[in-house]
Amino acid sequence: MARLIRAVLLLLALALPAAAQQDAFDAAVSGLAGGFNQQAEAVERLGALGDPRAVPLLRALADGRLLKRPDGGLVPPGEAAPPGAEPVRVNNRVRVALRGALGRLQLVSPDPAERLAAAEAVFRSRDAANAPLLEAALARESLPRIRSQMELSLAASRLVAADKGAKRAAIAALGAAGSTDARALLLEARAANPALAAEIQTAVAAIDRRLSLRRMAETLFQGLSLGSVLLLAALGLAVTFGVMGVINMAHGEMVMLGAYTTFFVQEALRGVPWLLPWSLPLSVPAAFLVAALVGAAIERGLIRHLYGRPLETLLMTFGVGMILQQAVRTLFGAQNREVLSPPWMQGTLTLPGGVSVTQNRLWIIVFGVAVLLAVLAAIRLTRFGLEMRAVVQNRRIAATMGIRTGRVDALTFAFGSGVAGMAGVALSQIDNVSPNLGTGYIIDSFMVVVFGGVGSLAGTLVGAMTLGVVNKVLEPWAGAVLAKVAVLVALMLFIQRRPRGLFALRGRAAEG
Amino acid sequence: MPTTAVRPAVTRRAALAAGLGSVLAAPAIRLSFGQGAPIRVGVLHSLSGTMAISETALRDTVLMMVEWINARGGLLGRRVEAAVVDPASNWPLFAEKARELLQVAKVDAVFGCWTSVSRKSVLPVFEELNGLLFYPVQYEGEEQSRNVFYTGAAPNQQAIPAVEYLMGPDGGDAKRIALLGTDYVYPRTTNRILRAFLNSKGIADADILEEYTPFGHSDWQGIVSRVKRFAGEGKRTAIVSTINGDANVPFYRELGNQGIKAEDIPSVAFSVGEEELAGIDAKPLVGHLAAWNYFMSVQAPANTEFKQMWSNYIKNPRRVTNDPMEATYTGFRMWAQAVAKAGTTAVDPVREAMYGQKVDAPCGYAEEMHRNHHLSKPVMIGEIQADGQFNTVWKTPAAIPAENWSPFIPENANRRRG
Amino acid sequence: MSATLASPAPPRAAAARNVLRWVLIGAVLLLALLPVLNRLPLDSALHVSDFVVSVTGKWITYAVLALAIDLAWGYAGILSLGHGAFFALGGYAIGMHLMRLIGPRGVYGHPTLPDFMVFLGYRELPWYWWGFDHFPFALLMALAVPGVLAAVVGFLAFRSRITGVYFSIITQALTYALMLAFFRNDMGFGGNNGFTDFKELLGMPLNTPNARAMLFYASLASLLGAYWLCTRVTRSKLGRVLVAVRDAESRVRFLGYDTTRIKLFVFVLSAVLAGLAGALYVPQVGIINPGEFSPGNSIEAVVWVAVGGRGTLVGAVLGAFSVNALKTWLTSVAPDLWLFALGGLFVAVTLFLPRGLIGLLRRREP
Amino acid sequence: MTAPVLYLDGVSVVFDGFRALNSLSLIVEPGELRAVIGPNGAGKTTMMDVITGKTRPIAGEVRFRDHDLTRLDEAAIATLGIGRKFQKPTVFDALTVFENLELALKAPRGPVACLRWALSGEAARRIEAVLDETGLASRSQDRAAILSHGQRQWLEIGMLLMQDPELLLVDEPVAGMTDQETEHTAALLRRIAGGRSVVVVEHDLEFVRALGRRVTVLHEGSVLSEGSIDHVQNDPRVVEVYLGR
Repeated sequence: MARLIRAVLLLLALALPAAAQQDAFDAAVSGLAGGFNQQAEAVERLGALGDPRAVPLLRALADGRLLKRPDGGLVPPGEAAPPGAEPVRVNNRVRVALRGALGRLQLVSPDPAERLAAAEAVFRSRDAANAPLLEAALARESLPRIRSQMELSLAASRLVAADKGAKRAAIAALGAAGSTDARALLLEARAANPALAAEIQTAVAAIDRRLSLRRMAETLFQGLSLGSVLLLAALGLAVTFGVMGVINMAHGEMVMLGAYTTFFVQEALRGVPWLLPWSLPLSVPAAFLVAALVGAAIERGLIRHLYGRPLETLLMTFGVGMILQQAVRTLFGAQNREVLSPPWMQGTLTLPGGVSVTQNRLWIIVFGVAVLLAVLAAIRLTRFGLEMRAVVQNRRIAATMGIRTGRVDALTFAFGSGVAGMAGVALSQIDNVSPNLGTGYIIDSFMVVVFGGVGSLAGTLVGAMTLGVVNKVLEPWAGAVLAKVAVLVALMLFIQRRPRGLFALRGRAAEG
Repeated sequence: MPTTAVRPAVTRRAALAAGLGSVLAAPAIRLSFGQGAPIRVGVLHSLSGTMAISETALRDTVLMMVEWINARGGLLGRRVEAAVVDPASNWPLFAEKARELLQVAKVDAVFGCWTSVSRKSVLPVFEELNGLLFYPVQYEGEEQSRNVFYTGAAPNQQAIPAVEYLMGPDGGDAKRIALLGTDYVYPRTTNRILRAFLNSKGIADADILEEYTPFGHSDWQGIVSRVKRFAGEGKRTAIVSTINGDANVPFYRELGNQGIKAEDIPSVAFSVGEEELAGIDAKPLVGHLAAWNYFMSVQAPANTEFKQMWSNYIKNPRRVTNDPMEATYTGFRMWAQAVAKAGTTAVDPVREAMYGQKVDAPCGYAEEMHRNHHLSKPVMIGEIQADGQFNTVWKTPAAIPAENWSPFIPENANRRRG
Repeated sequence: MSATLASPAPPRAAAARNVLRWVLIGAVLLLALLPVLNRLPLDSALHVSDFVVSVTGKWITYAVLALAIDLAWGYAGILSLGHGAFFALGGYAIGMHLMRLIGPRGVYGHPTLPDFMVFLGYRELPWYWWGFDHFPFALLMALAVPGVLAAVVGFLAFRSRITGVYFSIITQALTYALMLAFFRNDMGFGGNNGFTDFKELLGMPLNTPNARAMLFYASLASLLGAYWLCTRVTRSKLGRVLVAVRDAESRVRFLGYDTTRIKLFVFVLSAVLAGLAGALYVPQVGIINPGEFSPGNSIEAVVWVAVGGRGTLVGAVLGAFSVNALKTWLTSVAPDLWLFALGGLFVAVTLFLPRGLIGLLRRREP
Repeated sequence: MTAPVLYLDGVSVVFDGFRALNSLSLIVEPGELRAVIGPNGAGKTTMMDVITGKTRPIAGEVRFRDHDLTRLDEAAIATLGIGRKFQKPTVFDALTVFENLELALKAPRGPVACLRWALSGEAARRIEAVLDETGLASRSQDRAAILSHGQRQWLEIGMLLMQDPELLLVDEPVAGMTDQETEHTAALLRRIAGGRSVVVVEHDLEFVRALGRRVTVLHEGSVLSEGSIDHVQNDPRVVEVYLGR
């Protein structure tokens, strides 16, 4: 206990408030070390006291940095951890309290980011007692973004206040805001005061109109993001199958190798903290190289001997896939690998109009398009691309013109595999990094390529995006599985109509 | 042709032995074992295919236990050997391998299976040949075979307490529940039980959202935003997840990315353990819950010993322990005790001896095998921590017996007995 | 003989084939002996365990599937990567029958509904389950459903002249779609768990040596029947037309053959055989579930044929037995390494033995 | 005059904007042996494709007796009695000479019919006859794969005979043949022509001369000139576009 006193004294040193508040504050602080319920009350009381000294304590508690001595005494934040001290645990109830309390305390913080966070927190805590605080804060607030948030929060807290007039205003304000949270608050309020049901109803209806539009936009986005995943998975095939006519059943394993490379790059960079957030971009070339090398090896060692026998190639690469998968399993274990997402890929981004999109999905769309462009460039603009097209169109003539077709084959296959590897980098962000990673994508990729039109990258793009969007549009009604099944069946029927796919290539593409 | 068909069986004994030799290469201290052929335990866990992710750890656990018991002089003064096979996540192959272990490798007990379907697949074989299977995974119940000892949890030892917690003040007074699951029998049954339970607690069907996804589902955007909407109806909402191991990583990523914080929509999972969390960045998930009967973080002497054994055996600081591993460990200990008590490995006496066996399990409680072939287990609710471990925020004061025939499934009333 | 492409062969091959014929007859007799040896006392040197009988019975059904695939692929050049689907459908049909036979012996003692329906809250039997309590109907369905599906898919594909790799990819998508569909519990086919815990078939309790022997002989008979049928086809003029279609389809059209009909005929026949194989498979392994639809299974089955030697019926059978024997053996002896061995085998065979194991015995160019 | 066997009127075919056939018109009388010549890309092979149903014209009429060929597929057209011999001899390598002929033999073509099919003595005799006619009797049991180039050509012609078509389309039968082979082929064709109508597409003017029948010259997808070999050879337009070079 003596130590705790000292701790509190130390806090006193920061600022000297009225002695009266003092005991209340100390009592509350000591409560933080207690059981969950005690903690929650203590936190709420600290929030109510509005004593700025509580902020560092509460924040430490929220981040699990607040230490407790074996004897139960608290270690003031910033002080060296004594032996045997361990972090004070909290549960969700305490977290909720913490958010409210910190919100109240930080409404007047000098840091605008903190004020904004505080305003949002207060919005969630739905407490009438916040109203005066918010009014005070609003009086001082200048930044429009924060003001609007504070007004919302004010409305939220007035909604649960006694004053009818205030409530009406609040309802209008929340209705105008048109966010899901606002809607939730309103519906909550409707239950509480039936008198205002009519007004609340209109407000909610207004919100719903907006939300329905927003939902469409979000569905579209989700479709595109699924499409971009398919695109990434299929691009490599579009090269190996589309251009060379090689059926590579081990394609999925190439993707998987790319994902593992991402993991190992990240592990390698753990030592270099400032580079770590960039491990993902750095793994792109690495993944490309690894997959490309493996691809080249497979092509030179095996596939080369089976040209003109696509069905045998299919079976052979199936065996290769089995081997690669088991190899990874025995080398790196069957467990999933943890690939961190860099900060700039976490969380959601709210577009104008309130459409919120998840950062990682957004980046994957960007990445998908980038890879597509890169592939296009490689084929259209480079010498290698020229030779590749030449060999595709007429191997014999190309050979007579001094193109080393064998080399071109190897490069093309390596290139396709490399692209698959890059897809692995993206997939490591949304899927398990495990030996089975690839198997889930192989069939979809084939369908995309065939649907889009073998040998046509544009077709692959359109194909992937169409499949993605259709899938996502169907999902709400049909459910994830039926949607997928429906898409597959539709695809099969489509291919009956147009065996060459959307963008049929003239002349020989990849004839079976 | 026929020779290829017959030969395996003839040579397999030798071959298996050879295989075992390599398996047992572990540095077991050479003890002088008494007379008698070695006791054999079969290990029936997928080492390849989709389930390898979860099951290989259990294979290692059994091998660890075999090493452990041999180091302590074996069983009945006889050496214990493990016969490891790979059913390759292929359910018919499970049945074939089970028969092989019992008839060809002549094992005295089998530790294996993870998915319900694999268990259902081998069940007839074990009943026909009167074998002994130790099944270490929490499951949907609605089963009780005299040839199986279930060392994982029944629904009442996991699901129901967890939901009660969510509905309590500490869990956030949930009034609306989203039941998300992978589309197979465990989630279906569990959710059916939960729905009945929730209704009994006065939660209307309108306040229950039930969604199923295929195995390995990786695109959760749609469902997570549907849950968000579901939560936007003005009542405190919580997620109850029976999502199968592999699909959890993308699910939690999506949860994190769509900014669903435990403070807003807490979620409790029944199939997410330390192993699954090892595959993701847990920071955005702090505060989400899981219900198990064991957490690696449990403070108990038995657990310290267990973790020590594991790290010594696996020699990889990153490899964690989890609930099914604990259940395997406990099951093995119990079997060993039962064999010692029965003085034989014959199935019938051992079965009798199993009843009432007690083990101080790593979960920190004494677990007992009841005549319903299920263990009494404590229920623990843990919060995901930033380091991928769980912090126990609630647990039952004592181990509670299993209700493998749930009272919430009316059909159990007119169930055939025996 | 039939096992190779039609038309008389040089004397050397003929000699080789006579040897082979005797080997085959010996093989069949040996197989037929297994259930008998199984009845010998455990301590006798000749005793073979139930395991061997049941696992061999399984391989025999696989051999029938291999024959089906070889007929379509080896002769007509139609590579279906969805034959596992026909196999599984046949299995499901019989599985439904076996489920109906459980009757009130289910856990919940419901007179008609299988357990999974009971706790999924079904009130009465879905219409598509009607009639499956009669064995003949179930058997008919086991053959008809795959046949019809093959007819539809084949007609659409062959009419629009989808060949080679494209056809393979479509059929692969087909089995994949079916797998996803059958995984859904709402389909009323038991979802992921499929059907298990069968009690009896044709009044004889399963999981007894008797039943195993019966099923074993039924499978063996079907194998011989299927073999005879395929021989009949491949030896006939139809067989030669198939080969012609495989090698130069358009030329065959110019000869006035409606290749769509020809291919459809063979594809459906092959699918029906696959269904038969599945129907025999399920009661022996005691479970059918959507896993059987997984594309991997279909590809593996094709690989058996490739390993044995496509375009030769004996090769298909040989492949099915040898690969599966190897798999059964390796998954026990080298649980961590067997995938390397198997994958390696697939690679090696496609690279070095384009005509499979049988190619080692036969010197005749197919 | 009798109704023509083959009647093409204003037939046009377009590949990606390129006019392969440009309102081509051609009439073949019963029993006529017609040679069609023309430089590369004149549309000779395309014409064959249109008649045999491999390619569909965008405009024009294609009649065989009173059948509209544009509505039928290859198989149906073949069964109507139009046989085609390809530029590159395509016989079934995996089958023996005998089997090749057997497949071609006029008989029910359905799968079940093929399954039931048993070689009747009469059919056997017909095959023997053709074997003699084509001079392949000695190779009867050899697989087509091991035949010489010329023999493959004859085997294919033999297959046409087995089909017993009313109209025979022969595409460059003597390309890459030795002189004797060319001789033999010409003789063979003349003999065949007896009963049926034959259209021979050829580069080799000597061969055409050897045939000594009516000649049609194609150029850029339409008929440039028609008549006896001497007539067309003296036609200035022909000389300009073709022989002149």
